[in-house]
Amino acid sequence: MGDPVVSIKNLRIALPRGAERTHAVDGVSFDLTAGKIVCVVGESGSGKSMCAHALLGLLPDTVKVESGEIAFEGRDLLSVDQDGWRDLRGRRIAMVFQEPMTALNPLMRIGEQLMEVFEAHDLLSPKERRAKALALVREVGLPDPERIIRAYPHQLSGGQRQRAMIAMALALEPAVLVADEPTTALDVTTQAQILKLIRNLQASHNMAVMFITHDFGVVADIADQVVVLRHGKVVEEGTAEAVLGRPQHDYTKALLAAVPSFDPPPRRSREDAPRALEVVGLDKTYVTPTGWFRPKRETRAAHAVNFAIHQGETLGLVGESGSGKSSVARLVMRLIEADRGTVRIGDVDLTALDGRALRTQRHRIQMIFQDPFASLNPRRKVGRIIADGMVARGTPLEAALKRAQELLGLVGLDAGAIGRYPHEFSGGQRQRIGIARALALDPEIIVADEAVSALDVSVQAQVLRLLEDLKARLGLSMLFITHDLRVAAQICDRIAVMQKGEIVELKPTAALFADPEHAYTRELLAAVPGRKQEVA
Amino acid sequence: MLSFIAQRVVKGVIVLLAIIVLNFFLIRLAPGDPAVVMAGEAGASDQIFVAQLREKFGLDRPLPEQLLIYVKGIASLDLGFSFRQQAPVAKLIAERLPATLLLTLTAFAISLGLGILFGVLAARFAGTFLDTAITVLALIFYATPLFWIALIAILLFSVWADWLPSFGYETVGAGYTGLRHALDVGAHLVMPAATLGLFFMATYTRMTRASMLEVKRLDFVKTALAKGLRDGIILRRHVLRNALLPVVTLAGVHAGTLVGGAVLTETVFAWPGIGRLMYDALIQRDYNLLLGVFVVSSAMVLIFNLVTDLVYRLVDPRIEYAS
Amino acid sequence: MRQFWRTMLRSPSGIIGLIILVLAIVIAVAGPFYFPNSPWRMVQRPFVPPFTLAKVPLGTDALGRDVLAGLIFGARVSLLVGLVSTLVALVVGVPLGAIAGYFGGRVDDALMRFTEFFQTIPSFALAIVLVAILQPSIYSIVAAIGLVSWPPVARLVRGEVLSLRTREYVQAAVVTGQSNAWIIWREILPNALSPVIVLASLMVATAILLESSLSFLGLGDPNLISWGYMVGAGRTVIRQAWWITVFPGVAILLSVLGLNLIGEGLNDALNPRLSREGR
Amino acid sequence: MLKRVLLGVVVGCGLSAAQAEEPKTGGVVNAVIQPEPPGLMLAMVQNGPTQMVSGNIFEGLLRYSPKLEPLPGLAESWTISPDAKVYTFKLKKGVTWHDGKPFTSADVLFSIEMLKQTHARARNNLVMVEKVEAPDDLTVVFTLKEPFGPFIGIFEVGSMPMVPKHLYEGTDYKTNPNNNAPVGTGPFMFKEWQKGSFIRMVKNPNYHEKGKPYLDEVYWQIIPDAAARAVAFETGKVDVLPGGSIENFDVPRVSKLPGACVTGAGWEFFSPLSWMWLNNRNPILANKKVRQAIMYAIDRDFAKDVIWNGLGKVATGPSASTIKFYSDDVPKYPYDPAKAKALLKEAGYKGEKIRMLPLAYGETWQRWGEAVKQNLQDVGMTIETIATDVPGGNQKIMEWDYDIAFTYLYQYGDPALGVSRNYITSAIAKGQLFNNVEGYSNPEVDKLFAEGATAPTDAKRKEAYDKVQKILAEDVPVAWLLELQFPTITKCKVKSLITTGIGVNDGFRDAWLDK
Repeated sequence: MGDPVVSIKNLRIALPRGAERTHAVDGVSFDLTAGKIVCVVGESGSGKSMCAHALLGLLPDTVKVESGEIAFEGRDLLSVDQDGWRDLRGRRIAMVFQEPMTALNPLMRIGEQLMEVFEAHDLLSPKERRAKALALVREVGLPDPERIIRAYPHQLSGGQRQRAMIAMALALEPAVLVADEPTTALDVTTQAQILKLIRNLQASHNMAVMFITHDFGVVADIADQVVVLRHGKVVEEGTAEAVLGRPQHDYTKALLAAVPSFDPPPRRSREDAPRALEVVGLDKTYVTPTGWFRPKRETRAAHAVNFAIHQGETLGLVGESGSGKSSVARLVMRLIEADRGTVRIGDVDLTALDGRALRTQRHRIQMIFQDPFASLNPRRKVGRIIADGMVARGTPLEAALKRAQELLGLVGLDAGAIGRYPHEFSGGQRQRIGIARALALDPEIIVADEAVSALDVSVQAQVLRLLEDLKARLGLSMLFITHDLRVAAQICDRIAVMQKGEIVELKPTAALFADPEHAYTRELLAAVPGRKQEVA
Repeated sequence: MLSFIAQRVVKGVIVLLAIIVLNFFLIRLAPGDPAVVMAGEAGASDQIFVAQLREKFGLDRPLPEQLLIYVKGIASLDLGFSFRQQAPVAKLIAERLPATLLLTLTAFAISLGLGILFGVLAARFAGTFLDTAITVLALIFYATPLFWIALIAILLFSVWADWLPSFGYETVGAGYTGLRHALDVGAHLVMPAATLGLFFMATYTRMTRASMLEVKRLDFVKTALAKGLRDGIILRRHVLRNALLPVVTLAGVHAGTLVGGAVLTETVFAWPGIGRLMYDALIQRDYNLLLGVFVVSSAMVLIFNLVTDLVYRLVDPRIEYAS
Repeated sequence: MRQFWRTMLRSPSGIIGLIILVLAIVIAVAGPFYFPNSPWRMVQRPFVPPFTLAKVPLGTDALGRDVLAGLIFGARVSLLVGLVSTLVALVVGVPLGAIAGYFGGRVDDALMRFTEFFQTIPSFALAIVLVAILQPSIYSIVAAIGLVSWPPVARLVRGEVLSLRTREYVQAAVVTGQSNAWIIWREILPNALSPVIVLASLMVATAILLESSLSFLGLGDPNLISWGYMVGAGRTVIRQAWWITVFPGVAILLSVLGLNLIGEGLNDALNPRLSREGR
Repeated sequence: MLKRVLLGVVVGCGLSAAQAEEPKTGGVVNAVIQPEPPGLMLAMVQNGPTQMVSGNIFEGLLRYSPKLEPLPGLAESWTISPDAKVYTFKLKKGVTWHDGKPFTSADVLFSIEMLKQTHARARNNLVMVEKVEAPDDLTVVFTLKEPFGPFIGIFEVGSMPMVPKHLYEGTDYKTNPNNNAPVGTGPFMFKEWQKGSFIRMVKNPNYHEKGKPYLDEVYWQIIPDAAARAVAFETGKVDVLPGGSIENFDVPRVSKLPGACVTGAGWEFFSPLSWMWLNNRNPILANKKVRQAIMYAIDRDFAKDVIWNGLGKVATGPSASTIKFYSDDVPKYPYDPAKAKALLKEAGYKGEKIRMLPLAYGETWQRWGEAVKQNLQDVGMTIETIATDVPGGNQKIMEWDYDIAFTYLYQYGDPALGVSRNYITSAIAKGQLFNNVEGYSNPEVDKLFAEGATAPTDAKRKEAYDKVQKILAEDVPVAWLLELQFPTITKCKVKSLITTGIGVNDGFRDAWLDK
């Protein structure tokens, strides 16, 4: 290993008064080396982003570096002034952000934003800048470079935008690339491509890369070195093999253990049980009017979707964003109206009902939502949130609140929680409240829409366990929607793969993983990060 | 784009028709009619006289028939006849519209230009004395009644200092031509335009400042910083352009309402615009004229809204020509 | 709630605004007890300059009426008109916006056309016409101001509802079998309230300005003294007796300023995300 | 030099022989006109501003001195038959319209016919006329049905303007293009009207009085705001503020400005008298005691001194002191709140609500309404002010939907023209704005007014009018307020502006500018 390009020593960054803890980063030290990727891993709030921002002098005004040192090419970055930073940024140290949509100026063409990098450092003539921009666009593998540099960000897909961001970061061949969760917002297949791109570019340009992520799968795919952060402190550091294969610290071990295994556990077939939910021929097309004299824009969210869920069974619905899986969940819930098709619960045709009749049947199928922050009304107390549905069905409030307390116990929360507001709970706790709300109406079927996607991996594991447990105890059936094949492998009896509004493959989980038939299924499976070197 | 404009125009026409119908009946709800007014002024008012006037004005016909006649006229771009002023409404409005447009557009340009400038300064130097000064001043202008500013301005600049003329559109009878005339009109324009513009300037200042500070926090500004761009460029190219989008929207709404909202300014400064024409027409129950002013100023609002939307679309590539 | 007050009281503009508003309210409510006489009463010779007679500390107007008494009684009218007309605008705008935003589609289309229609007519002109038609009185003024100022409320509420409608907790309410009315009332509106409150505080300010402009044009309620009326009545003698115009003018300025400051304070307190770096 | 002497001779022959100064020719005068007139065709539009501007473009057969004696106008002489039924006018020779066509008796006959259709007051004035004839081009003979004392007073330009027959005969009067560029015989010709800004008139070089007018041009500036008008005068942008152009509160200040001259003259013909209609149909106001109480309750001296800045005079009864047959021998009503209270008590008034309609003519009238309201409240009456604009107020009065309403009316020099119409029973009719709106009816009064109008001699007329004034003052059918005075403020360099009883309305004929 050569000399470090960047050397962080004993970095302490103070948070403003009133924050959860006094220091965002407390005594962090690690090195970046040319040609190596260092993954900084940690759950949300671990201080990993602060480290990244400190490396570019982009810390918010409210936080202060208290002590420590960041050495880069012999200079202490912490004492660099504004002009010094301006010179370094983009030219020597570059950064790629998490959200490629918001990280690009929506009002400027991609080309302009690319050429700006040269302009910032007074390099090249405008004509050369354009040629260079084209070359860069080509290098990051974007199709039709001439079109791309004239395009606005919103005209590109998420992956394309991230490639453009990477092109921007590479423009001046920086010594260091800081990538702050660059693939978190992307689909798995896209993520796989971007990871590969970063890996390749880093090798060909011999860059030092600091890669921030919370996903151990990604770490397994890309890291040379790993730094594990927790509450602003380094708990473990070492080569990728060492940390992933022989974790020393308990925290690292716990984190790794929480990553769902890619091997589906054996499951009993439930195909002979009666059907709890049956979906036949669901169609849904969104039509966006575009004006008088042009064709309407149509988006097919669901096309001839058929499936059935047997009692006690969990059916997984997997696919990438835009595949229509969430639309199907909402169609099944009658949150949106289908163009065609029926949804049957037991012997009731839900699609034929309306108004009051529909409302009286709704309790039979309940939903758990994705975002633990958005799924609870911030202005209602937890007790009321759980009890509201029962009250709507005619249960007296007293009784409903009593039941709410029981349910809170059932999902592992303190019964006293009924008097508190959602913001007093953590993400995982809120998700439990959401589950309690769903259970309050004694449903037969639960639809879980990305119910664990927003949670940190350790919490994710707990919630998944809870779901599995409740399902078994209450004899529920479940439609489980997820983009994460690892999660699906752990919880689903059968999996339906969706692409562009259609189910392309539906099989028992083990069979699907072992023998994917459809090309798209194979692509999905191949893209799952960390698959090649399955973590412990 | 053409389809977009066509669509908007058709919608605008429908809105205008609705405005005509509503106002037609609304105005006639007011007690008294032009005959009553003129009878009062003539100093004699037996029933024959009033009846004659009503017949002359067509007020003796049933309301729906009157409406029909009016709408038919509008269809052939005829805004009707002002019996009160004995002239076609279109002519009366055409005489006044340029003055109003001159006043409002100048006020608009001043307020937008200075408002954005001050807003940018305040945002650029957020937290400094300059920021505080601009913010406080903007707040005060925002809170001061317009007519009050006008009164004080006349006192200060016309009466005491004698720098600026206090009323009118030009020096009557001076017979200036060419540049002299333009300068003369300009001198007359200063106070009314400034008075009218102050409130809006304050609004734009506040809005630009707030919007800039908000945009400043967005990710793409961080990207720009990470590229090593100079602050000036970041401010101009990335922050300002994005921050101006809501200002453009608001300005579009204002530009239209300015036309009809200049009543006070035009009254205090004797500016011969349609705001005053409207007020006079109202006081005299000059139905056709009042309706005409409403139609024209509403049309202005629609036109300005359309222009704003077009500008917006020009500035913001994300918006397509959808309805 | 405590958090709200803490933020509100931490922002200097909010404090100043609150002080001004509370002062104005105290004056409006308690003032008449100290001035049992009608503000229309001619108590002294006309045009007594301010600070010369202890009995009429702010001087007298063209008819010898006490300017201070006028200010105090005017506070009632101005504040009342401001508050009630804002309430009218909210009563019209909030349900319209909520219904348009919640049901969407054709309902939304129709209601928004209706709103646009009101926004197309220049609002001050419409207010003038409405007051003239209904004949000036406190009721017609409140109605007119309310009627011309609801469209922004409707648009704001619609926008909020439109985004809240897709929130997961609203969908949760749907799937647990709640009725539409219940969902709008319990789940959506409480969460759409903050921006509406901020807007409302600014609307009160605008309404006070509007009332004063109408009064200035002679379209005020002749039985009630208001600040705008005082400025309008005093403007012809502004050269001889500046105080008749200046004091009520300052009163308008201060209360509008106060309300704006409160609006800013509220904005800081209710939308903390936006304001943190603002100063 | 010679020219000046000649001019002096001409002027000397004319009206102003007594004038010490010698008029100078040339110059431009800026006057204020408020509000902007709706039109300038005097035969079609008769509101105050129109009369003021167009009185210099059009002319009538006669003019009237400040004492309301007839003066030659387009008629250079006139005779009245002994039975007071035939009036013969000799028209001036060599008078031409602004377009060069001669003015003849045919124009007079046509004008009378046209005015009967378009000019309500002229029509009323001409009711007594049996026929009008033109024996030759320069003679016009009016024959009356019976003697009508005030007849000689109806020929002023505003009351009976002469209209060019050749331009109006056979046309639709209301859309005649000449309405927008009126053609008269007067000293000034209409030149240009920029709506909302100014009206410009220029010297008529062929005016029939040689040497006049002296001024080259007159601009009538349109400035809608009273304060702005005062500022305009102050900053020298206008030279003439006709009566009512600025608020009364501002009159003392503006009058004292250097170079400002003030006169109350020029309103004698109109003699505006203000009063409050008291709706006699209202059960409370039907009681004479209540009406008298109102008279005692109102502090009219305060109104005069404070609201009208000392201008005008407290009215004693239905006639202004400036018109013919005015009598001072009537019951008086000094400010006496105690007496008012006593009267109200006697009348059994218990605080029932009375609605009051002020006049929507600007600040002064608004203030006056406020002061009167306070006066009435002070004696225990409950008053609610009804706010409305001019048309709304007119409508309410026309429909008798009011209790108390302010007004002021011109008296046109003679009780038979401007006074009797407000009190006689035959003038009660719904749908009219003036005349007997209060609904007062007294056969005695009717009889006396009839006598006054038709009695052959002035002495007989005076006798009748003395009596009727006494009765009315006792009955208080309406509450008289003040004889109004609208001072005309000019720059002192504008000379001889007001020479007749109709003031600025035909004033620029004689005016000149001292440079």
